[in-house]
Amino acid sequence: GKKDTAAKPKVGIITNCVDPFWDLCEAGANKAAKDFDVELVFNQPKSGDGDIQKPVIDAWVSQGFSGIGVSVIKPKEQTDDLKLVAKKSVLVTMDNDAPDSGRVCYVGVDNKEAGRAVGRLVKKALPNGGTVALFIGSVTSANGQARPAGVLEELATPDKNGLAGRHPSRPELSGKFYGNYFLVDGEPKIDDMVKEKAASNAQAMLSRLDGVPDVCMVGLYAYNPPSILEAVRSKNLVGKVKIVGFDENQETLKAIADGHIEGTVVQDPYNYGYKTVEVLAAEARGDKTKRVAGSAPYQVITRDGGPDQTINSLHIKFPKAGDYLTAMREQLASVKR
Amino acid sequence: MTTPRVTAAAVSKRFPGVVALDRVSLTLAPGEVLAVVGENGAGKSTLMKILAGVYQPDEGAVELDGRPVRFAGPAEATAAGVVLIHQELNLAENLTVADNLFLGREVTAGGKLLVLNNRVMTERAAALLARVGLPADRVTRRVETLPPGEKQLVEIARALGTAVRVLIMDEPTSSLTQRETERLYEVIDALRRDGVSVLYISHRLAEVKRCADRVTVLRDGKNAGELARADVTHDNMVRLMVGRDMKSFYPKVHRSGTGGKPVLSLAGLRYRNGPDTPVSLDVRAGEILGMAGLVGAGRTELAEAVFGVRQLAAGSLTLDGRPLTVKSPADAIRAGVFLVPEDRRLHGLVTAESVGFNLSLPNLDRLRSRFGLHRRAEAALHATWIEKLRVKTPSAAQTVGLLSGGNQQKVVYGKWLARGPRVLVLDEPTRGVDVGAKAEIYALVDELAGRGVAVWMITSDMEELLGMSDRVVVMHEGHLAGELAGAAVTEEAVMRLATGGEAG
Amino acid sequence: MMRILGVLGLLAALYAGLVGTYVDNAPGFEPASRTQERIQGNLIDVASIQGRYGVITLGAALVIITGGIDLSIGAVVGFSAVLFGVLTERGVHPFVALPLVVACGGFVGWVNGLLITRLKLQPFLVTLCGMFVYRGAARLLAGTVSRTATVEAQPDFAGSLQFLRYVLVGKDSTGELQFPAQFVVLLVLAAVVGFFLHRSAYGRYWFAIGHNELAAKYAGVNVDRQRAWVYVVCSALAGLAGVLLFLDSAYVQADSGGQYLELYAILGAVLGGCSLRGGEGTAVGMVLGAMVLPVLENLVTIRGLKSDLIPTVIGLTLLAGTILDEFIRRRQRARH
Amino acid sequence: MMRILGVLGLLAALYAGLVGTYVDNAPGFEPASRTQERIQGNLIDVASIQGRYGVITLGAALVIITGGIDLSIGAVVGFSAVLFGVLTERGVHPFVALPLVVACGGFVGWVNGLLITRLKLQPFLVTLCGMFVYRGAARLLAGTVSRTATVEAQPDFAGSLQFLRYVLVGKDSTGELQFPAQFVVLLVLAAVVGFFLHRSAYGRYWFAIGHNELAAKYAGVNVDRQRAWVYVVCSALAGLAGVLLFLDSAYVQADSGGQYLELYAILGAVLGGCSLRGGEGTAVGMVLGAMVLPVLENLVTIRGLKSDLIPTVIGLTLLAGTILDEFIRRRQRARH
Ligand SMILES: Nc1ncnc2c1ncn2[C@@H]1O[C@H](COP(=O)(O)OP(=O)(O)OP(=O)(O)O)[C@@H](O)[C@H]1O
Ligand SMILES: Nc1ncnc2c1ncn2[C@@H]1O[C@H](COP(=O)(O)OP(=O)(O)OP(=O)(O)O)[C@@H](O)[C@H]1O
Ligand SMILES: O[C@@H]1[C@@H](O)[C@H](O)OC[C@H]1O
Ligand SMILES: [Mg+2]
Ligand SMILES: [Mg+2]
Repeated sequence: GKKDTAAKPKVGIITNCVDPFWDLCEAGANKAAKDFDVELVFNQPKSGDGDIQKPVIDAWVSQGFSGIGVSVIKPKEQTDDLKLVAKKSVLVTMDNDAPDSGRVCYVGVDNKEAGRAVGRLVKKALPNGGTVALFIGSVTSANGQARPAGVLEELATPDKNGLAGRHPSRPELSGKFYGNYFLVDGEPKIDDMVKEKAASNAQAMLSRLDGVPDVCMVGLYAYNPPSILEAVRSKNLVGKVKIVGFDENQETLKAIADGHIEGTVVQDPYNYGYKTVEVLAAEARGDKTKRVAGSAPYQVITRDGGPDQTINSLHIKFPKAGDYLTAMREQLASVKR
Repeated sequence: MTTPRVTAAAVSKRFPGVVALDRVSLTLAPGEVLAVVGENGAGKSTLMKILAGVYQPDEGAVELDGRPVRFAGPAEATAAGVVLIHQELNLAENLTVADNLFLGREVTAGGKLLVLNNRVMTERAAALLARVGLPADRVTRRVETLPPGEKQLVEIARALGTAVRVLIMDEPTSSLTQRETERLYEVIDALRRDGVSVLYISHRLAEVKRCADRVTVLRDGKNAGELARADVTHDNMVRLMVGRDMKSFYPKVHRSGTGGKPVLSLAGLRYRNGPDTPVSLDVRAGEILGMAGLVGAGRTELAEAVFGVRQLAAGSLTLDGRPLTVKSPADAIRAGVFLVPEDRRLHGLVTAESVGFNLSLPNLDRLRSRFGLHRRAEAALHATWIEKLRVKTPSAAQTVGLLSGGNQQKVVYGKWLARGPRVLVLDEPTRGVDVGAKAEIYALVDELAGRGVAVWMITSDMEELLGMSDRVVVMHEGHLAGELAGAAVTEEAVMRLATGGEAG
Repeated sequence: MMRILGVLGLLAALYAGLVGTYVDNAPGFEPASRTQERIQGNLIDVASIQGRYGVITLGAALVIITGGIDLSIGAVVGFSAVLFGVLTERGVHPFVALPLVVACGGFVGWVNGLLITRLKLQPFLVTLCGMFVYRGAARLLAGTVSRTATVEAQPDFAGSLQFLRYVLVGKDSTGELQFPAQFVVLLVLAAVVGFFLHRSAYGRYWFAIGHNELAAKYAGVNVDRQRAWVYVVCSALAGLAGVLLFLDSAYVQADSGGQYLELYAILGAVLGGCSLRGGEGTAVGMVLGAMVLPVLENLVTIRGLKSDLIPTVIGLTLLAGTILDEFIRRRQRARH
Repeated sequence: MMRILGVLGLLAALYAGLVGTYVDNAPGFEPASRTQERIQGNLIDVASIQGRYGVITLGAALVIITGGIDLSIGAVVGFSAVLFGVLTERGVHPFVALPLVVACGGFVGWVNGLLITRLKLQPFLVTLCGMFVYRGAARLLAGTVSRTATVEAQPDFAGSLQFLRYVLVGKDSTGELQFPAQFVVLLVLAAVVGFFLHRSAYGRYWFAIGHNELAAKYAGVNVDRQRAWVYVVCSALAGLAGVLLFLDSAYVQADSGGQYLELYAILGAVLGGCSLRGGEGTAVGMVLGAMVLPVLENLVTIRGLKSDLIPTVIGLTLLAGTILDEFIRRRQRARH
């Protein structure tokens, strides 16, 4: 029999992978679904075939979902497909944008900008320059390209912007210079999102850099900073090797509070979820006022925090790791898994 | 004199640790049936495989119609008209009989696509099957659903379907009963008339006498002699094969012959997916109960049911007067009921493992020690049974699959004798076993029976049945057609019962 | 025959579930014709994916029939998609690149086949190494490829690419899926495979090799050559599937394009009645087997299952299907 | 014996390459003792990973010896790690949780075994479904788990967790890797497995089943029970490996913990001399086989290979090793 579900619009959110990051987002989205009275389906697809998202989105469209939120993986390439979605439903991009897709708005940070913030943390950790290693899951997705690019842009100086060379004190290491910083191997070390590989990558890097002073290891996907820290611990180098991270992994935040990681740049995924559903719910009822403009501000987390700043015309907060962790747990607890 | 069809001149073949053939020669005239006999491991199969291109000789030469040939593989030999029917079945059992008959030489519409012409093949298949006495309805059956004897006939029909000029049959009758064997003789006679040369290997010397124009004997990989048609007698063959005379082929030394109390009793037994007719019979202490029947009469299946391979559907088993529950071979073995299976490579042996491994396998529970297995006791077990059964093997570590058929069979006996049977079920007990080893096995079985072991011997070999049995039961289409004892056990009586006639 | 009943039952149940979900969830005000339209649209989407799965399933199944296995399928799909992208981006005309990529797939299969038949290496191992090698090769070629990148670099190719896309994938120039062309491709290929498997001598060879290699050899079948050929076909089909993936997708990433597809292909083949012991399988079964996973995945999506639940539900359903299949077979066997 | 020579050669080459890299790259001013120290530190890192791989390789190898296959290993590792985390977080003492998780692994194996032996389903299929199911089960239990989360929830357990961590993983309370305890665990388990495989009746049964299941049955071996047991052992070892993973890692993510490990375990078993046709394998070979991939991965990482090159190099090296192995075996066979 047919149900009279006309009253409750259906909306869907699809992410780009499975991750605790997205659990936070799901928590926010669920909250908003309750607040704004919509039926929500939240899908964290397992990565695999090129188009992991499309079949799900198509199915939702065919079911008449009134709005769909997508964490875009490859903006330019996905634009055409997303245009079709935007024609049949309301599209909001989040976490990664596809500006020309016909989406009503984008909820998320600018990954390049956020990468620059990471670069500034590196500079803070090694004010006089040093050796840097980048770790990331993949460099094929948009965020996987934007983040390292941001970091290196921030470190670079006009004369030393990717200048190939050998490590000053360890000539067997080749790499590239960005300002006063030497990037080992000249590229981020990739782990293909296999967490155990992330750990062994970090461990092997430490083994190669054994004895090198002023090292900073940078983890750009959520699981990278904890993996790096674990490796650093296993070599008894905590404090000696600096770590800078990305995203609000609980382990990362705890380690920052303990002073083992310098800091991380976070995106507030809870709000991604909340805001996206809020917009979709409003749109379903013809309300266009909830749309957001521009990209959201990232936040920079360190042990001691700091006053707000305006950077590149974004209002950036600098919370303390402990406070942020507490807030985050409350968000997670607000929704039972 | 005409050119011989086939000549093998001083052919040698060595395997790691074994000289299988040592300068063996042989000639075969057009239209001649030459039997090759010899003990297990004498090198018969190896020689045949060389003739048929499966192996290449290390030394020596092979000629076909006077021209030297060296086949790179069986396909080349077949193309030249030399076809080998292997000792072990080699069928693609997942395909139909027709598919197998034409495998590798399908009738196609021509061209590269090899589109099958099934109509023609079906017709020809039926004709081929008719030649070996198989009904036409077998054409579309999957081979795996056929009993072993029929599979063997399919192999033969397959060979007949080629443009064969030299047909080599390596123990073609080992799983055939007398009726099918007779049929095969007719086929051979027809081939002979058509000028086809036949090489025929058999351990059933009566058969050799029946159909060979000439006999060549191999011993230990060497030529041991040749017998012209007139000289082909049992004793002559045996003397050349084993190098001495052999008396008392079917011993009844240890048995009283009357049989004691029933040891194993089947009462109204039926098994799952078996015939509807229940079977009741007793196997008595100290006797050899022979069981006869045609191919597919259901003897093997009945034995498997008793051994726990097939689930019982009705009736009961009794061992020494006590009810016996058998759900798996392990249960049967625990009770002392052992089976020497019909197909030793499939059911009897782990052929890839060693002689010792196989001898130990059912006896491991007795070789257990606190630290794993009793190595010394195990070695002693191997030594004992290799010696007692005179298994021809370099050592207990030799891979069983590399032994000759007869020696493999002895290993199967060894693993059960080492355990001490209460009831020994023998399904085709001397299949592929040479005369010498047969005699040894018969003596062994006689001795066992003499010690009170109940022996149930299923056999398609009429000589063996008549020679060894104290009592004979005959199966026909799944039920017991009758029982014969004493003087009533004659070839005619057995055949009459086996084919559905009344006991005389 | 009976091997097909189980998978048919499973498919029937899944499709019934799918249609049922639509009907149950249809808003009260919606006319039945609209619901039907939506169901149809969804089924076309599913068929499209089934088509591509089916193409690789055919190849995997042939390999399985001869008693082999190919774990490199997914990597070859990814590699081929990337290769097609790179070639066209660098100016090779799509109509030339397509056969080239398929041939390249065939070459990969030939290497697999040689290693397996000549050096007598274990197929599992060879193709597992292949999985690393071809995945790596794709990465060396490019990070990502896409139609947009190709068209940007070679504006002339836009038309031909769109033509291929329409013919092989069924998408019009806006990217809208008009008809499940990939399923049509599958049906055509399945007919060809079915012809060779069931109507030509080659099929007999493959079945015989799978069940008893020695018997085939003694019957004069050139076992090595036949086995190598089957690997060639399998990888060539994976190559074609790579092109389909490229044409269908917004983009293909070298590090993950086609991931897991070997497992899905093997799964499809086995569900469709191939035995991993070799010697069993039918073309119809392969198509049906390949249809299962996409419709199952679609069903769980349509029902709005929590993503954490999805793997479990999929695993259990497949298992249930397998058990059902086994029971049907036993029934049938007992009856005979 | 000869089966081991190939993998030994491969390992020797890899280790030589590793040491060579360090020596070549040692800065001029560095004393030799320092270089040696660094090499040693790296070898310990590698051994630690080898240990965990080895544990699952043992299980995979036993299954392979009996002619089966287990694709669910990686999912069971992930599931077990998550289960251990969830249990301890909720107040189950680590000393209790450890055997519980291992038992749970064993139970999973028992289910696999039952489905395979009783319902006569194909192991590939059953364990592939299992891969979905157990991965999903982990996700349903929790998103992530970690020692820190457990200790936060159960401060009392800190000491016992640290004890386990030291004994099983070799990390002290600061997290420093003191010795490759996981490798020690592997050696102990390999000794046990080796005892059962080569010195007890069970091993004989497993080999017999792997070579010829029917012959084993006709010799009175309870084939079903033995096969089921082997699956139990395999999954129980995967359970243990899950606990090791938990203790060794910063945190474990339910969706991906242990990913691909089934392939690596099978690879290790096969490199170590197991044949996927069943009936072949040695405990020493399993350990050696499991050592290959970690040292190879370490070597390419240490040499600073471009990430895009790594999969290709790994695949080709493994292939080369396999070919080497095959040649050695042929030589040996010809010599006899
Ligand atoms: N592939 C092989 N590898 C090693 N040894 C072999 C091989 N094939 C045969 N042999 C050995 O060569 C010898 C001759 O074997 P062959 O099979 O020719 O004997 P046969 O006369 O056919 O015996 P049977 O009557 O038992 O069939 C035997 O000792 C056998 O063990
Ligand atoms: N006339 C027949 N045609 C086809 N199949 C038959 C026929 N008779 C019996 N069978 C099959 O053979 C099986 C019984 O064979 P079984 O092996 O038990 O007989 P057997 O008396 O031991 O004969 P064999 O000499 O072949 O071993 C039955 O399951 C049946 O399927
Ligand atoms: O896109 C997400 C990214 O922003 C975050 O860093 O990690 C999880 C990803 O899915
Ligand atoms: Mg022979
Ligand atoms: Mg029989």
